[in-house]
Amino acid sequence: MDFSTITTAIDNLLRTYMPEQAVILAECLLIALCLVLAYVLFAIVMIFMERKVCAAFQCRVGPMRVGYWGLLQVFADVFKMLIKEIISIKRSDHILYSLAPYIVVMSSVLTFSCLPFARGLQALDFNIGVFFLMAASSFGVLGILLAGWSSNNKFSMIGAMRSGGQMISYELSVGLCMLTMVVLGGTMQISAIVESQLDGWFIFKGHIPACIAFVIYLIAGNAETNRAPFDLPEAESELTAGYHTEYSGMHFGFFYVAEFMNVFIVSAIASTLFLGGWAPLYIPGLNAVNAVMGYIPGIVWMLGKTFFVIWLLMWIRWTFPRLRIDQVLVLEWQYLVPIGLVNLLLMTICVVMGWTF
Amino acid sequence: MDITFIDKKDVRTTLRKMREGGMDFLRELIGMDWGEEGLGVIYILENSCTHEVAHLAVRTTERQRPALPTVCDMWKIAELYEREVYDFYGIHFTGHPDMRRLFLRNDWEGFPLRKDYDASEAINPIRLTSEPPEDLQRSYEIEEDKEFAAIAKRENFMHFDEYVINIGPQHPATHGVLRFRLALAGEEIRKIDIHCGYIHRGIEKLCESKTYPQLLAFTDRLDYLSAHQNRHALCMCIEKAMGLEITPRAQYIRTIMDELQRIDSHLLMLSCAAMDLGALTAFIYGFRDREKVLDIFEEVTGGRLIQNYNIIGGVQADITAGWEVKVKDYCTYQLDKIKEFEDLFVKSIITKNRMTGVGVLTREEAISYGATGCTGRAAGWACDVRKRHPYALYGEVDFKEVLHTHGDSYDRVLMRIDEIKQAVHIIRQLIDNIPAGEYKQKTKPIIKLPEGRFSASVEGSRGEFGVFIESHGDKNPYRVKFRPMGLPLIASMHKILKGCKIADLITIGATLDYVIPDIDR
Amino acid sequence: MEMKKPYIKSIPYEEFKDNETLEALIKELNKERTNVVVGALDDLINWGRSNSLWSLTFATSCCGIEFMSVGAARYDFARFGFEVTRNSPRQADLIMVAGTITHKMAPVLKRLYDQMAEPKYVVAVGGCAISGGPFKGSYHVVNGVDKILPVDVYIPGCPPRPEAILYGMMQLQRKVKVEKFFGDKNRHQNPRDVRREPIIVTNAPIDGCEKTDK
Amino acid sequence: MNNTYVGTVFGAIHSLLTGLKVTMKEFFTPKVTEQYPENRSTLHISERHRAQLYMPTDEEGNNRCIACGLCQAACPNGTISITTTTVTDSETGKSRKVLAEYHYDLGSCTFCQLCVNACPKEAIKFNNKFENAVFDRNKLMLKLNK
Repeated sequence: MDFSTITTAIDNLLRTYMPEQAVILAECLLIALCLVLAYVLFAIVMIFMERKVCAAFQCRVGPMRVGYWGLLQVFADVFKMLIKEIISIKRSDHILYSLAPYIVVMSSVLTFSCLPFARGLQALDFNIGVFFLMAASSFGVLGILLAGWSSNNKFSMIGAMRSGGQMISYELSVGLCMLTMVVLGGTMQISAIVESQLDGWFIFKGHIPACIAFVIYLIAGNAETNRAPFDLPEAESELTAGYHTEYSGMHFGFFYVAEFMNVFIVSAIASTLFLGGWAPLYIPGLNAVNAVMGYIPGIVWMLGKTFFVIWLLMWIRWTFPRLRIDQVLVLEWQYLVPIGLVNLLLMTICVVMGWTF
Repeated sequence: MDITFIDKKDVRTTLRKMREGGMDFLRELIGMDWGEEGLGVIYILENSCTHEVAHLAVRTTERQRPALPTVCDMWKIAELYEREVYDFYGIHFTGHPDMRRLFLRNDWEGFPLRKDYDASEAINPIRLTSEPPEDLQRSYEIEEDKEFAAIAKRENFMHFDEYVINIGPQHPATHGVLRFRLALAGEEIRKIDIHCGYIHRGIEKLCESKTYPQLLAFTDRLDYLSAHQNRHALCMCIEKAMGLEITPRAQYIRTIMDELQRIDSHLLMLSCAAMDLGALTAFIYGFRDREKVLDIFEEVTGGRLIQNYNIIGGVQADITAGWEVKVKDYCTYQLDKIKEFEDLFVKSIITKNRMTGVGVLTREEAISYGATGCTGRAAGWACDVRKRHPYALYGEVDFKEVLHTHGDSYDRVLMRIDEIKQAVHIIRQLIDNIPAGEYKQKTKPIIKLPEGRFSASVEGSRGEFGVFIESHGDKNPYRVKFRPMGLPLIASMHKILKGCKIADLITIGATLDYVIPDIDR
Repeated sequence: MEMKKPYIKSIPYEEFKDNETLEALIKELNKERTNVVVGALDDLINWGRSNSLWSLTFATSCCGIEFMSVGAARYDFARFGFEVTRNSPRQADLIMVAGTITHKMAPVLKRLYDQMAEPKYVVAVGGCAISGGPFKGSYHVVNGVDKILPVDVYIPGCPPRPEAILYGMMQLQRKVKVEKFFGDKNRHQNPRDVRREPIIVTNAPIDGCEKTDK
Repeated sequence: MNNTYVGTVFGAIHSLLTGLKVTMKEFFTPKVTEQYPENRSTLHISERHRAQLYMPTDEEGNNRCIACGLCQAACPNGTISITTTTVTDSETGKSRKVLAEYHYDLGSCTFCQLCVNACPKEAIKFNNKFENAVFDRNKLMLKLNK
């Protein structure tokens, strides 16, 4: 099913009633509204999933008492956080202090808007999509640095500095892995990347180098989102709450939500680049199976794959202890970057020699 | 226990001679207020190889500004012990580099463990203002031709241009309410200043006004993870003084309980170490297994954490029917689960990297700091009280005193796992052979100890726990002193933290495994 | 007017302890009639608040270990939605005073409480926090945190077992459920519209300043 | 092998996979959580657990306390205080002390059992009713005799 038919229909409908400029304005607002709603919805699902999955790994049951099977738990948290007092701090940089959480959220919403949920169901899609995605996701670190700097708190400061060092380093590995897949796909346009996976996902097409890139991407993506075992910027046992120590109420809520959504985004990108996005499973030769797979809508494929990757990340998160800052950097610069570079070379050779499926 | 009194002038020469003669472990340094006879200090020394013990004491009649020579250059641990004595008794140790209070606030009036201390609220009310920052280290010397202490040197500890942060007192990784002040250079620790006393409850002073049975409740709350062992030590000390022999059945139950408590404590230590390193799942697994021990405790003693089980002359209640089976089942279960824990956390490459070579304490340093328990044994010092001075049934059962050699954080974690296995081994030897008989001896309703000084020590979960009682023949003790297991561990942090990173502070703190209420008392 | 009784799953209202104090509180808060919309909004907010009580990890001694047990697998306070324990007082909703509070700790506790954002609650766990417990007569122990902070729920025990702590948390939920968000009827500890002191991570060292020795 | 670059990478991956295996196994095992308060009716709490002091009474509601005051003396922190009245026995003419009020502060009790041990008549006992949390400090000051 192609969602562009629906969007075109809406567009045509609006155009019959409104002038050109108003249509663009209305559509922008409509899209923004949809994006924000989807963003919030996924955040709530993510938080609930995290709590339940974490509980399952820890032989607990997780939220149970608020709503059936604890389903309403996150809504309760949201209501509470909305009316929680927002504290402002003396001798802090007030503008930056209030701005920081919005920057973090903005960065993650912007990245979110690049995600292809189904054919035609993508807000931003242009020829350098992957490049834009990386650029948008990397200015989130700015928000974290600002939060740490403006809070007038030494723990926040250390947390922010750690986060700066870590996120900027791992940006490199994420970039290399994406580049590897761009080499395989031959395009930077996200929709085109997905289209070219209709006859086989990249992880199968690119076999060994793609698998290596996938693993490196998962590790680096985890580090990008500041989650265990790379949660040093907010290392609970070391820096109390890291860069958001001073934030309360919804300001803290923004950091909290952005953290979860970044995980969603990282997973969604992983499923787009490696696991075929909304492309159904395609096995050459088995036409009957392929036909059945083709009946499942693309959005189900996309979300299914994304949540599978999220679950993988959660599995990792709830298993390992945290690394130390120097080890984090050693892992990146001595292992991931060299391996990533060699892998990129390998992929290029494979593509040039035609050793892909 | 016989004490040799030495003259104030000879303290340093006598002690130095003993130190050179092999008495390298300063077990305790006890401040005393003998009223008319003056203030003083009792030293309990031990030879770390032959386990020979010596008791020495020194006193001064000066009360206004009493001064005694320091021994902190001979035994490193004396530095904190002497600060403690200064805090409680106001004895200035001449030559000590840093005579600040250790437990109480800087602006505290008076010295609480002196017999003439006035505890009225008017003098020391509950202050809700922050403690005035005290950065000045003072060193004292004897004034010429006088007996008084006078300031010789002042030095600022932290300087204005340093990046100083506080860790604690309310901080998730300090395992309670310890406070570190750190001077940092980036992530690296340059200077460390440890503040104790946030949970100083004045137990030793309280003890002086209680009867002997009433003392028992306090030991449980010192190191609540060695509740049984602590209470065992106190009961042993009182029983020794009374000349009371407890029944074999009670001995068996006590020994089994001590070992179960050790498993409980080590499990908690392992899980908390995992939590501090960010492995929350391992923490939960450890706690899941620990609940089984608590169930076993609760069934017999009625308490999970604080059991109130040992009493003077035996134990509070007999074991219940079928309890042995539960204990045996648990032993099998635990050996299985500890393997899972090892797979998940201990053998993980991340844990290894975080811990290996971090916080190294050598054998000599461990002895000098008096860091007993798993910390000492991880450094290769055979310091197990159960082997050194066997008590209860430890002389009869077969178990190995596990030793490691590196003395780093990783060895300290491995020590815990080995000790859990040894504890299971001990329990399995005893559990089937609990002899029939009385579980407690009848005691008089009012217990009075004969005049004298008594001491007993046990191997607690994190080191040697000692009890010292001076009795003047009343139903209340004249002075009770508990040897904290954690204070030496804290003291050794001064040494091992320098040059580490903040994250290492957490690792070291977790693996040293101190319990703050035990340090602060 | 029929009194609105807070409902807690699995325990009937009548079986709860100390309903008298709660009913007195409800009467006090409901002196003026409120309109239906505001009442419904209040219910919604209270439902949110009471089911999302994030506690500050604050423990000084034994009770703290039992509090950790509550968080672990067997008792699992995640079931109630309490599992998000925050280490920063800014993000916490309640402070569980678990353990003895000494003279040296008292100002720290008070400062922590002041740093918390509204609405905030205090639970005194165990004998020490309620009354000084075993250390009542000591020179260095505060005999009950209610001397420093307004306590909402007292959980007796030494230490209270994990179920007792959960029961105390449910009591707190009941108290939260009867509160009024609109109309400014609730007590406010925090001063309004005032910028707050940062969480001081350290006092800067003071050079050359010297106290004279007594 | 173990010290080479590749060896380190594979050694690390092996140890991490072992860890992942453990958590994966746990993901599918039944959970150990006991759901209090849903399980209130089936909850097992050790008979010996001490949660509250009480005075057992016989069918007529009489307790066995003889107001000797031993428990009060044994208590380490003044949790128990008893008041007595003197009554004169109508038959023998002797006067004896009887219990007027037995005050017990649940909020400061340390559950050390010294009072129970001291009691010559077994008039006081601990029970395991742990649901004692209240809103008002005064509600913890209990009067044990009826």
